This record gives sequence, C-alpha cells and structure tokens, in this order.
Amino acid sequence: MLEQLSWKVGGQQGEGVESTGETFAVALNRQGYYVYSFRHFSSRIKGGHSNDKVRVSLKQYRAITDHTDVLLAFDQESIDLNVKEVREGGIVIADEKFNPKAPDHVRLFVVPLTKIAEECGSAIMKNMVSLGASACVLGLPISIFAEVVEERFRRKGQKIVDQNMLAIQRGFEYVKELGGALPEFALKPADGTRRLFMMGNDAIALGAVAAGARVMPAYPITPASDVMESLIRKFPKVGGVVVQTEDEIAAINMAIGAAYGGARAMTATSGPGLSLMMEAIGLAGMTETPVVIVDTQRGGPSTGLPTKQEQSDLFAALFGTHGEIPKIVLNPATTEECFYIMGDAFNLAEKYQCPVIVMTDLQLSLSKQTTDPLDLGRVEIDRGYLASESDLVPTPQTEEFKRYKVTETGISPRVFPGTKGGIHKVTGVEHLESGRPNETSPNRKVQMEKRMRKLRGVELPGSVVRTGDADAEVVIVGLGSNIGAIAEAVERLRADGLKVGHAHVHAILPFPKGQLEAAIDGAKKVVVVENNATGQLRHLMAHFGVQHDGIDSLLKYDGQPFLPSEIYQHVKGMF
Amino acid sequence: MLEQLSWKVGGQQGEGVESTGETFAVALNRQGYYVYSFRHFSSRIKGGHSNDKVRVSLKQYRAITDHTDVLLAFDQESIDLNVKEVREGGIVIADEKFNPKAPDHVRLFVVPLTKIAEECGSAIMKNMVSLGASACVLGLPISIFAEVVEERFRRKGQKIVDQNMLAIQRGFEYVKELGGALPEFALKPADGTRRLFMMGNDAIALGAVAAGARVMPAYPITPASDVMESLIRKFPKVGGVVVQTEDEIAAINMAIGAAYGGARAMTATSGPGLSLMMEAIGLAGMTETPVVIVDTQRGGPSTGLPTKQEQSDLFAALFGTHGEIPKIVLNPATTEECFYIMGDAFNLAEKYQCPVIVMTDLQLSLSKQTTDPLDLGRVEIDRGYLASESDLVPTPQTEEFKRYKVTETGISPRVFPGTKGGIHKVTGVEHLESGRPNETSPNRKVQMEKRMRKLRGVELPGSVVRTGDADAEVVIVGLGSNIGAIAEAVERLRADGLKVGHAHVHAILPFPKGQLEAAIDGAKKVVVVENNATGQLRHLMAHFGVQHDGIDSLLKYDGQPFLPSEIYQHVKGMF
Amino acid sequence: MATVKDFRNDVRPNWCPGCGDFAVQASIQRALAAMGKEPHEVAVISGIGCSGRISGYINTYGFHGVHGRALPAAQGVKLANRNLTVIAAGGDGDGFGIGLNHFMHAVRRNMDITYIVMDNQIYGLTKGQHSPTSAKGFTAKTTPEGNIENALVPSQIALAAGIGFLAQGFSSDVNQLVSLIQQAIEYRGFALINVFSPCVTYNKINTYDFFREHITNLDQVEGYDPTDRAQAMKTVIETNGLCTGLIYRDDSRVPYEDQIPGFQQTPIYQADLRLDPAVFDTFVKEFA
Amino acid sequence: MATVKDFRNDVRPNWCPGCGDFAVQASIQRALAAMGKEPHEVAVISGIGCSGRISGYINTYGFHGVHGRALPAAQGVKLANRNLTVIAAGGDGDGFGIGLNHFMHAVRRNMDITYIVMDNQIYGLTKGQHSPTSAKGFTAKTTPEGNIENALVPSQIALAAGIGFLAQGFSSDVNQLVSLIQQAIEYRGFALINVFSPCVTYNKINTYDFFREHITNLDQVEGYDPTDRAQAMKTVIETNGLCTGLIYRDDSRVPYEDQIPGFQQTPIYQADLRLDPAVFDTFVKEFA
Ligand SMILES: Cc1ncc(C[n+]2csc(CCOP(=O)(O)OP(=O)(O)O)c2C)c(N)n1
Ligand SMILES: Cc1ncc(C[n+]2csc(CCOP(=O)(O)OP(=O)(O)O)c2C)c(N)n1
Ligand code: SF4
Ligand code: SF4
Ligand SMILES: [Mg+2]
Ligand SMILES: [Mg+2]
Repeated sequence: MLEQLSWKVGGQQGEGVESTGETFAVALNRQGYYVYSFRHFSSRIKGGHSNDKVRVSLKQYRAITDHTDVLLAFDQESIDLNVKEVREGGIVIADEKFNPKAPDHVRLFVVPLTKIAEECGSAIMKNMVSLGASACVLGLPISIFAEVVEERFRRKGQKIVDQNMLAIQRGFEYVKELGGALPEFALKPADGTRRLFMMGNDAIALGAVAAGARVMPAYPITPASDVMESLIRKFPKVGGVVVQTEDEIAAINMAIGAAYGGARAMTATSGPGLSLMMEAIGLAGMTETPVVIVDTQRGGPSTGLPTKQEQSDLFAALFGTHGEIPKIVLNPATTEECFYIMGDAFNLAEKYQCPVIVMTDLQLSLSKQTTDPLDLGRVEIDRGYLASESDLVPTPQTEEFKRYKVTETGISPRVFPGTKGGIHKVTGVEHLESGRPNETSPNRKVQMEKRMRKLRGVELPGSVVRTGDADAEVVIVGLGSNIGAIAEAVERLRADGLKVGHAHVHAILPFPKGQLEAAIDGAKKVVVVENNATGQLRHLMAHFGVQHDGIDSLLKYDGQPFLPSEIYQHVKGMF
Repeated sequence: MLEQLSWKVGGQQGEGVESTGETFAVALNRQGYYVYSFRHFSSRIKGGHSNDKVRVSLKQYRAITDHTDVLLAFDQESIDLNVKEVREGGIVIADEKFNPKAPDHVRLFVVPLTKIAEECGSAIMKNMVSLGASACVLGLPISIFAEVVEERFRRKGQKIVDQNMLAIQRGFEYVKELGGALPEFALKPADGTRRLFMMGNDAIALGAVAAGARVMPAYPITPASDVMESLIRKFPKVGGVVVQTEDEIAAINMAIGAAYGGARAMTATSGPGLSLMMEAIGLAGMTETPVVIVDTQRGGPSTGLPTKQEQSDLFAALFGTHGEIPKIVLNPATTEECFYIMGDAFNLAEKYQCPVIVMTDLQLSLSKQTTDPLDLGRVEIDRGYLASESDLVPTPQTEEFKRYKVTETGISPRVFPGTKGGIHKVTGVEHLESGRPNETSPNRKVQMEKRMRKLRGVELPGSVVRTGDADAEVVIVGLGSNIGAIAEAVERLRADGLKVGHAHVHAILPFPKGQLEAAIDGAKKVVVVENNATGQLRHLMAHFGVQHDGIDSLLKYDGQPFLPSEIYQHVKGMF
Repeated sequence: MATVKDFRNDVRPNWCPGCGDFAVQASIQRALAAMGKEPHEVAVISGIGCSGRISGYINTYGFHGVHGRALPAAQGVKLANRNLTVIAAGGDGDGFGIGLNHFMHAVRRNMDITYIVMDNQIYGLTKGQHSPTSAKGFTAKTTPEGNIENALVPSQIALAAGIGFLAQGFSSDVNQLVSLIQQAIEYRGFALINVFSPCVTYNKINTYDFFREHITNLDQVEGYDPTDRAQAMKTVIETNGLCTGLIYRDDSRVPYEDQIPGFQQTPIYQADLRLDPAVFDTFVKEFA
Repeated sequence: MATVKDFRNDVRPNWCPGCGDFAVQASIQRALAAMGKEPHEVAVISGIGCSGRISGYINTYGFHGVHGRALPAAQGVKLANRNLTVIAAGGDGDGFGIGLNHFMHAVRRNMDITYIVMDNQIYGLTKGQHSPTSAKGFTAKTTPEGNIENALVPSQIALAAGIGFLAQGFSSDVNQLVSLIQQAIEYRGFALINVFSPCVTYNKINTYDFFREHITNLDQVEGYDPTDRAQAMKTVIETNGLCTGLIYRDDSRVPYEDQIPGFQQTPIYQADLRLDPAVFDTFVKEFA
C-alpha cells in the first residue's frame, strides 16, 4: 500500500487536463489526504502539451516529486514527454484512440477513454473515464468523486451529473477487467479531515479582503490575474472595488490615490508590471503612502517565461526605483502564509507608511495545495498612527496639518481628505512638515532622515525561520515556494544521519541580517537555494553584510521548481 | 595677487543671473584660466533665489570652494543667503537700488547697477555693469569681455553691442572711483591658452554624434534635456533624428527599435524616466539589442529635488528591471570623459549586444567647466559582431538566420532588417537560436547562460583609476563629479604629509571587483564618498565581494555637491 | 460658510508674472466658494509641470503626484472617498502627452471627477519644449526648424472618447471659467475643462492676444446647443478646437461609482474594514 | 519574384482553431506577395497578446517587443531604415489599452507605417478579461456582472487624432482585407487597419455571426467618399464603428521622415557613421 502517490495527467492544452487534475485533487483532498499539485502549461490558449502533477500523501509535503507513479495520457506526446519519470513498474493509463506505445519499464493500460465517454453521452467526458480508471488502480471507491462532480455539473442538470458519474464508473470497471486493481498501488486510507484546497493567489485574495483591502486597481498578467479575478467576485459583498485599469502605471497610481484617500488599497502584478510601477513606488515612498503590491514572480527577463517558475525579481523589488525610499518586502512560502501575510502587509504599510511588496513565485501562486483552516480571528487591522481629534488644526485652517511632522520614530500622523482640520499637502517633491514643496538643504536632510529612520534597525519578527538541526553542519537558506523541496531534502538528509538545518527567509526588506546570522551561525557550510541565475538572495546576504566563509549557491533557472531530490543530492555532496 | 578666485553672482531666477555668470566664465576661460562653474537654481521658471558660482584658477580644479571672494548681488536676499561664505575682507558688489546691507566682515561696494544700465540704454544691462565692476576689482581689463559681448549681441546690431560694452565700462569706472581696484584681488595673469568651456551634457551630445549616434528619441526632463536639445541642432548636419516622444517608455522602445533596425540609438533621461524605462531595458537585455541610455542623476526619490545634485540611481541602474540580463553601467567623471565615454558606450553596447547606461550626476551634467581639446581621432566606431556575407542564409530563406547562435563568448552575429538572407525573429520571450519563442527547460538554460556569459568575468579596463600615494593609509573611493572635490582634498591631505590615495570608479557594471581590491589593497581605512543617503557604492562593494575591514562612508544628500573641505576634514579625522 | 479667502493659503505661487495659471487658480477658488464647498471637502490632485503646482496653492487637500498620472491618482481618491469633490489638474504635456492614455480611459470610466487642463501648448517647467498641442510649424527648443508633428486637439479627442461633459475656458475670461468649473463640479460624471492658459515666458505664439483673436466663445453663439453631440463635434472641427464655453454635456450618464456592484454610499475610508465572519465563511467554502 | 509561399514559415501558429488571427496572417502574406515585396524587405513589429505572436508566423523580419509598445518600436525601426516596409501589429488590449497613448501620438507623427490591430474585444492571451473595446454590459472574467465602462471606438479615436489613412477589416472577408493592407502599405504615411478578428474561445458575444450581422461594408455603400473627413466621422459615429472598408484617406499628407531637417534618403543603417572632422569642428567651435 502507498503512503504517498505521484499522479500526473497530460494532454493538449485546452482538452481538460486542468479540470481532470483539479477534480482528482479536490476529491482526494476531501478524503483527508494532503494534496499538492503543480501545473505545467505554456503561454498559449489551446494546444501544446500541458500536464498537471498531483502529489497525494498522508503527511504534508509542499513539493512535487521527481518520479510519477501513475501517468494518465490523453495523447502520445504526453507519454513521450513524461514516461521517463514514471517509476519502474509504474502505471500508464492511455486512450486507445491514439494507439499508445510505452517503454517496457512501465505497465500500460490502454483504455478506450474517448469511446466510453461517447457511449456515456459525449467525448469530452473522457477525463471522467480516466478518473475512474485511476481510482481503480489506486483502490479508491468512485464515490469519492460524487460530490465534486455534483458541484461541478449541478448547473447543467442532473442528467449531465449522472452521465459523468457513469463515465467514471465505466472507466473504473474497464480497468478492473484489465486486472488493474493493483494492491501495491492502493493508497493507504486517510483520516477524512476536511481541509481547504487552494492556490497561493486564492489565499492572497482571501487575505486581502480579510485585511480590509477595498480598492484594487490592477492590470491582467500571468500569474497574478487570479488575485484580481477572485477579488472581483468577493468585493461586491463588502463594498470594495476592483478596477481593471489601462495599464500597470494607472493601477499603482490609482492604488496610491486610494490609499491617500483612506482606503486599504493594493494591486497585483508580475515582473513586467513591477518594472512599470517603479516610478510610482518611489512616489509612495516619498509621500509616505501605504500601498501593497503583490508581485507573483514568473520567468524573466522581459516577457521571458510567462508560465514558468522563477524567483528573479528580488533585486527589482528591493532596488528598482530611482532615489532612496523606505520599503518593505515580504516573501510568503505557503498558502496559509499568503493569507495571513496580507494582514501583516497592510498593517506594516500603515505602520511605517511606505510601500510593501509581497512577493510570491509562480509555483506558490498557482499550485493548488491542501491548506490548513484559515483563522479570520488572527487577522488584526491596525491602521497605524492616525491623527486624533486633538491633533487636528482648528478651522478655518490657516496653516496646514503637519502630515510630515518630524518625530523620533520618523512616523508622522496621517489624516484623510474630507477631514475637517486636516488639510495638508502631499507631493513627490521634497517637502516641509506641512507637505509644502521645499528644496533647501537643511530641510532635505531632516525629511530624508525622517523617512529613512522609520525602518532603520528594524528586523521584522519571523523574517527567518530556522528548522532542522540546531548544530547543523550545513544550513540551507531558501525563500518562497522552495520551502517544500528544501524541507523534504532536509528530512531525507537527516534520516541519513547528516546534521542539516533550514533557514527560510520570509522577508527580505528590512533585511533580516541578525536573524540570518543567527540561523547560519556555527554551520560549516551554507547553501542558498534559489530559482534564478545570479544568486540574488546570496548576493543580498553579502550586500547587507551577512558574512560566512563557506557560502555557496544552488541555482535553478530553467523554469522548473526545485525537486527535493535535487537539493538532497547537492547537499549530500557537500558533506 | 590671486592664484585663484571664487566669484558668485546671485539674484532672482530669470533676471539674468545665469547669463552674467556665463559671460564672466567664458571671458575668463578665453584668457587661459581654468574655470569651473556651478549653478544653484530651483524648479521654477522665474523668481526664487538663484546663483552662479564661478571658480577661476591657473590650475585645473573641478569643484567649487566653500568660500567666495567676490559676491555680486542683485538683491538683498542674495546677500543674506550667501554672505556667510564670503571670506573675511571679501568683496560684495550690490545694486544701489535695493539699499544693500552687508555684515562687517566684507567690503561692500554699492553700485547703481540698474541706474547706470538705464543710462546706457536699458535696465537689463545691469548685469553688464556688474561685470565691469567685477573686472575692476579683479584688475582685469574690460577688453576681455569684448568678444563675448560681440558674439552674444551681434544679431541685435552694433548699437546694442556698443551699449553693452559701455555698460561694462561704466561699471568698471564707477568701482574704480570708489577705490575698488584692489591689488590684493588682482588675478594673476593666465597664459592665454584657448580651451573649451562646456558642461557634461554638451560633451555627451558631442560624443554621441562623434560615436555615430543617429537616432535619439527622448522626453524632456531636468537635467537631461540639454542632451536632446543639443542633438536637435547637430543632427540635421549628419542625417540623424531626435524625436521628442510622448513619454520615456516610447523613447526607450523607439531607441530599441532603431537599434534593432541598425542605427546607433540612444536616449537620455533622469531618475523618473529611468524608472519608467525599466521594462524596456529588460527587453533590450533579452533581445540583445545594443542601446545607450544616459541617466543624468538628480535628487530623488520620486520628483525629489529636480535641480539638485545626487548620485542615488546606482541601485536602480544596476538592478531595476525584473529578471536577469547582462548590462553595462558607465560613470564618467569629467566633461572630457563624457565625450569619449559615448564612443565606448556604443562600442560596448554593440560588442556585448546589451543595454549600456551612462550615468552622470547633475553637477557633472550642468556645471560648465574648462575642457581640454576633444580629439575626434580618438573616437573609434566598432560595431561588434556583424554577420558577414558568408554567414547569411541562402535565399529564398527556408530557415532563419541564427541571430542567437550559441557561441563560446555568448556573442552572436547581428544582421539588420532589409538584409537578404538574414531573416530571423526577435522576441522578449525566451527563444531558440533563430529567435523563435521556446520555453523548454534545456533551451532556456542554454540561452540564459549564453546571455550571462557575455559579461561573466569581464572587467572593463580603466574602471577604477587609482591616484595619490601608492602606500596610502586611507583610500578615498568616489565616483562621478565628486572627482574634483576628492582630488583637491587628497592634494591638501598629502600636503599635510598624510598618505592618502584616491580610487575613482568609472564603471560600476560589470563591477570592477579586482580593480577595486587592488586599489584599496594595503590601506588601513577606506572611505567611500557618495552623494546619497544609503551608501550605494559602498553596498555594491559588499554585494560584489570587495571586502575590507576598515571601510566607512562619507555621505551627503542635501542636494549639494561635496566641497573639498568637507572631504578633507572628514579624512583628516580618520588619521 | 467658506468664502474665497478660505480657499487661499499663504503660499506665493512660483509662476512667472502674467502666467495664465493664476487665473485658473483664482477661478477654482471662486467656484468652490460660490458653490458653498468647505475647504476640507475638496481635494485637488495634480501632475507635474508649472501648472501641476496648483494643488499647493489652493487651501484644500492637495496631492501632487508624478508626471502624467494625476487622473489615475484622482480616480483612486474618488474610490476611497466618493463624497469628496475631486479636482484633477495639470498641463497639456502632463495630460495629453505622457498622460493621454489615462485621460482616454478616465473618460470611458466616467467617475465623478473634474479635470482641469492648463493648456499652454508648451512644456513650461522644462523650459520650452513643444507639447502635443503645439501647432504644426511651431518653433520651440525641440523644434528649432518648426514642429513637424500635427497638433492634437483635446476637444476632438475628448468627444471621440465619449466624454459626457466638455468645456473650454481662457485665462482672460475668469467669469466664464468660474461658471464652467461650477458646472463641471456639479455634473455627475467625468468632466474636462481645457483652459487656454498662456505661458508668457516660453510660448510667444499662443499669447493672450492670439487667443483673443482666434477663439470662438460659444456663449455668444446664438442657438448653440451643448447637448447635441454631432454639433459639438462639428464645432470643434470647424474651430480647430479654438472655442470656449460649454461644448457638450450629456446628463443621462451614470457615473462609474454608481454602477460598481455592491458599492456602498458610505465612503470606503469611513467604512468598517473588519470582515464579517459569516461572509468570510462563504468565501472560504469555495475551497473546502 | 516572391510568392505567398515565400512569406510562410514552418511555425504552426499557437492560436486556437478558428481564431480570427489566422485570416489576418494570411491576408498580410497575400498582400505582400501581391505587391511584389521580398521577405527581407519587410519587418513585422508586434506587441504581446495572442495576436502579437503574428510576427513569428510570417517569413519576414519579425520583432516581438513588450506589451503595448509595438508602435514606438516600429517607429524606431522605420527611422533606422526608411526603405523598409514596416508593419506594426497587435491586439486591442495591446494597442488601445496599455498602448493607446503611443497610437495617438504615432498618428500625429505620421511615419510611413502600417498598423494592423486584431480587435477581438477581449484580452485573449491572459484568458478572457474585458478590453477597452468591449461593449458596455459585456461579461468577461473581470466583469462578471457586466462591463460598466464605455467602449472605446477605435475608428472615432483615430479620426479625431487626425489620422490620414483609416480602414477596418473583418477576418471573414480576406479579399477585402488583402486589398486594404495593400492600400495601407502603399499609402505614404501612418495607416491603421482595425480588424474585427473574433476570439472564438473567450468572446462569445462578438462572434463571426455578430459581425456578419452588424457590420456595414462601406465598399457596398453607394457614393461613400473616403476622402471626405466629415462624412467619415459621421459614418463611424452612426455605425458606432461597426463598418469595414476604407473609411478615410488623405493623400495630401507628407510623412514624418520626409520632414525631418537634414534627413537623408540613404537609410541610417547604411550610412557612414564616422563624423566629418570639418563638421565636428563647427560643433566644437560653439564651446571655444
Ligand atoms: C517621468 C517624468 N518625465 C519627465 C519629467 C519632466 N517634466 C516635468 S514637467 C514636464 C512637462 C511640463 O509641461 P506641461 O505638462 O505642459 O506643464 P506646464 O509646465 O506647461 O504647465 C516634464 C516633461 C518628469 N517630472 N517626470
Ligand atoms: C506589462 C505587461 N502587462 C501585462 C501583460 C500580460 N498580457 C499579455 S497579453 C495581454 C493582453 C492581451 O490582449 P490583446 O492585446 O487584446 O491581445 P489578444 O490576446 O486578445 O490577441 C496582457 C494583459 C504583459 N505581458 N506585460
Ligand atoms: S514658464 Fe510659462 S507656464 Fe511656467 S510659470 Fe512661467 S509663464 Fe507659466
Ligand atoms: S484565445 Fe482567442 S484570441 Fe487567443 S488564440 Fe484563442 S481564439 Fe485567438
Ligand atoms: Mg504646458
Ligand atoms: Mg484582444
């Protein structure tokens, strides 16, 4: 019996690969399994190979595996491209229609998927047939699909629901007759705990509404668009608004306007959009306007690899705007964290009155995964230093409210337009405490120092989470969605008796120098694992003065996320 | 007698302060003096205090001084704001009209500037009167102004020329009668060598035409606009074109299009424009299109201090675009270098087929200064690896020319549209050797590595110029226009018997790690002198692995350039 | 009730003496006072340029953003506080050069905002480059041999983009301008007032006299009906855009904020941001 | 002489079966062949979107830049090589969303470029968000309760911006499209062809049938005179932009490249870049 399973479905983009994977994953998630899925797709709408890999286990993993146990193929290309990773003795289920061929190391089940589907009512149900076939192999009852099928097709009527269930059943039976109910592929039963199943972008959208975000101007871009699309459906219930703007420059400036106006405002984009927002990010920094920008990283540079994994916007996020501003950059690693971090992002933005960039990566943003219950009660809303009644200027106002009052912390009181006694000026030009433009040297120094002081010496708590052996010989440093692959590698390395630690970075600005130093202290070697070509996080460590003699990089920039085995092997070789 | 002189003229913006300073400076430059001028102005058209400080000497200096010997004031505000820096016993020449008051430490000459000017024909000639007054104090004959006045007013007729010369003469005589021909203020005569007098922006424009730049799309912005305005006047003579585009995004994309089309193309901007260009800079990197971007830095962040000195775009220039591209960043320090560096910039852009950013700062871009003869013969044009006839594909072309051919150096042959047998594709998406989009992992790795290989391990010769004591205890590291203030401080420190060296950085990408290490090798202490608040160059040293235990920063971010004395004092304190 | 004085502050504008923008500033102040607005009920959101400094010179809330982006920022402010009187303002370069795309889309979106452009056919603050509204042949720093691009006519563009309120003013006619600004603010939807506001320093062609000579004042055109779009279009074509007064007005439009699904009357900035747990549960259920 | 086949390469477009863009691709290829162009004499410069991939599918020089910036890049190419036939191409989002400002100014500038927009009233590549040309009420991923913005009508905008050549095509009428493309390329100046090119995957409203039903084909309108700007404007207002054929053409325009002071007939990319020392001396003299 299997403790965990790697299942994959492949076919042409647009022929139901995604929905097949999704149905399978949701059904298993509802049984109490931990499910982690990863989509391979390309920047086109229909056609081209696409696949969806689903990992199912009794314990939580947040990485895909290098091998596949069961491969479901809708065309020969899907076999050709993926069969290498099917393990010795693994299963390939393929449609009879294309007369599939597979190498000897796998067991091929040829099933007339399309034909059975047609018999049940329509060829498009071939994915249902394939799900039934999978269930048989894995020793799962087809009833696990009933709920999902019902939900998915309810709108189309009971007949369609029934036809789909029939297709599943027929697929199951066909494989059973082929002798496909293999005990060694039977999945150990799960405990039935119902958890959530979502991708990082879903969690970000949920987190944003929970955090009080109410204005979200944005421009579509892969892999960020879901955040906008999800908020469009949620905001009508809470009085918020999404504006699909003409471009990213409008989006960020509108968000800044809304934040100045008193809303919690955000936008979401990916690399190309982030690059376009650079000027306005500087404006937010200079005008001390709290605004939250989600950057869902994808393969760069330029249009690059729009549907592939990468973590190469770190430098741009930290250093992209001209001139110098205080800024915060957060790096969630899991779906749960995507949810809670949105609250932190808005609280930090309003506490420090500066732009906050929340960086995910494509794998985190788009991989649907089992997610712990999200606790709304844990989301606090703290709007920072707002002017109290007594701070306001008596009306009629003959002088401005001191929006940029020089304080010890550098943080000044905010007041929103519409407030009596709060009139002040805001400008991207250097200014006085009142916000009036002023270019004199002494004032410049005072205001520049005031702004920079806000984050000087600050390290956000929990910026680095250190797990594994306290007395590790090797510490692996990572960020973002690599958390799963690293954790799994660490588990295996420790099982081999090696002393290994894992320092995961959840915020890169303010740079957690102290926390990172503590996390790697005593290690003989440090390896920084990143999905980019230049070792950006590693360079940031040097940049901010984290020193270590035995530091090295493990980089991957081919558009694919790390596999646990790649990290395992690399680190093993370091001992 | 004076070996050098600090002279300043102050008044309301728009009342001729600039032309007074310019006439004075040009006249003295033509006598063979070295002249260095610096304008203090603000982001408005008329009104507001403005001044022009001119340093005249027998030896070349490229910095202003902290003191002033002679102050010419058109209003009381000019006295109030500037008299502090007039040295004990220094001169203030002021217009009788406003009944000027000055403190005791200076000698005040009240001259009826406006009244005399009116008598000569028009009140606007008060600046000429003031020049005559200055000449008298400095023991200069008024004939030194004849040529400049003639050139300036020729178009308006001989009568105007004569009136202006008369105004100068009357000013001279008036002060003479006041006893203002002071031997201790007489300037030592210069040798009459005729040198050039120009600002960095002039030199950049000249250098660009000499280097073969023929297409320059740009959008106006202080302090970059002169580059465009100067090229607009020159290009008709060489068949080039300046397009004033709708914004900076259009400018850079048009430049990229032109470079792809086979022209040497450039644009010029300042911080806000640079931020807007980030996405397209990534496109140039990805498509390997040579394009030159001049960034004339000014005070940031955001609109910031548009007319003030700063060097705070280093991070943005190096790291601003999302994803990872090869890129070159050059940092000229003098007008001569501004000229020659444009040739280097285009040659490097075409050699490495990547964007090149030439960074100046406001002081370098706008300070008019004595400039050595510019030698066109030294400007070479090397267009890099262009496909030869034999590289081209036989026509009719059934396959693409391999524009992105994987080579050992990473550099591939270029061919321009219009060429028979050269058809290929160009895209910001990851691509094959033919330029066709391709997102597969193996190809991605190959192409990413090919691009990054172009500059791997490269250090541009002359990136760091080391002067001063070879066995220096303290090495001062600087860049851009700070060269003059540092050089002068070093001269004084060495005169004090201290061992001091100066390492000036003329290119920050590829980062000259080896050259910088060599330059600071053996020094007990290193101080990095920068016009910014966060110590960007110092951080870059850490970022790229230049290590030194005794490294420190001297920062200035109040909008003013460094004074030699500030650096002198700081470094003196380090011993 | 607030008077004109209450809309003044003690900042001396740094415009050149004689600049057309003084009249625009005064007109806004007079219009606001005449309408009985209180200073804190108004926000002026401006771009970068000589004209862009206007938000600093009026005693209301003021936001001076980046070049060309006054409209996106203004729309954001309006979304956060729909009760606020939001005036966006800037120059012809700011609004019709770098910012034109935002203008076109702001028109389509139709939020209840008044946009005042100080159109001087030049880039003033950067010292005299030609602007998108500079005429063909116009000489400026960047067109020493004459402009070779065709001028953009803001009124034609605005009508083509489907604007619901279009007016033009002239700095020499403050009374008309005050009245237009009042009407524009009262109009429920996006309103453009393009003001011929001469730059006395850099534009020696489009001077006060030039406009006095060339402008058709629609207030004085017998029978001109500003609710007739076809006539409006004809007029701005025939006058090549050189007309003042209310050019077009369509009162049937519904502003964007009134059409947003589920949008509340209480401005967002005053709403309780805490999420109702019951609503949260319905959101989460989708992923259960 | 090159035939249609010479303008084909062996790349299989990654468009969905039935996508309107296939017809646009074929029309360009046919037009080029019919005009006797050689593949290397042409460059197609495109933006990002499903439509933007077109530069990869035609056997000519091809440049696929960043989203919304096809026109600036195309103008740059033209400046470097004025002998080249430059075709810019992209989607409605690319050209009239993020890129609209460049369009407006490219019209004013009037370089000799042909701009072909594949207008499917949707963002295809990003999977079905509404676009600036989506109608009011249109439902898409980002307008589940219906679009609340007014649609932009490209033909109206283009005329208002002062375009010299304006045509519209429809993917179902390849013959007309081929002819329009030929005329546009032959036209000396900036030409827009806005093509109704249905997205069969995400736009279930503006389908082939929709256009068949709603389009007025000006080729079939007796007495339609495409040189009459007022009539053209009237037509695009009356049809709400839903017309095909040659809408407007003004042959009196002089393209930008012919007006640049001192610009040479030899394309820049072939010119000798070395500076004549005598000219250099005159430049330097200014600073002596
Ligand atoms: C991104 C950016 N580009 C360029 C500039 C420089 N700049 C400031 S104002 C201005 C144009 C001013 O013209 P206009 O908008 O017509 O205003 P005016 O000064 O004429 O009132 C420009 C180009 C800038 N501040 N930001
Ligand atoms: C700066 C930037 N923002 C967003 C995107 C994402 N994006 C790619 S194509 C596209 C729009 C596609 O719509 P359209 O231009 O109409 O082309 P179509 O796919 O419909 O042919 C968007 C928003 C991008 N590539 N770059
Ligand atoms: S330069 Fe022109 S626009 Fe600017 S303040 Fe002066 S007159 Fe007004
Ligand atoms: S999604 Fe639409 S526009 Fe894109 S290829 Fe498919 S049909 Fe064409
Ligand atoms: Mg203007
Ligand atoms: Mg489209």
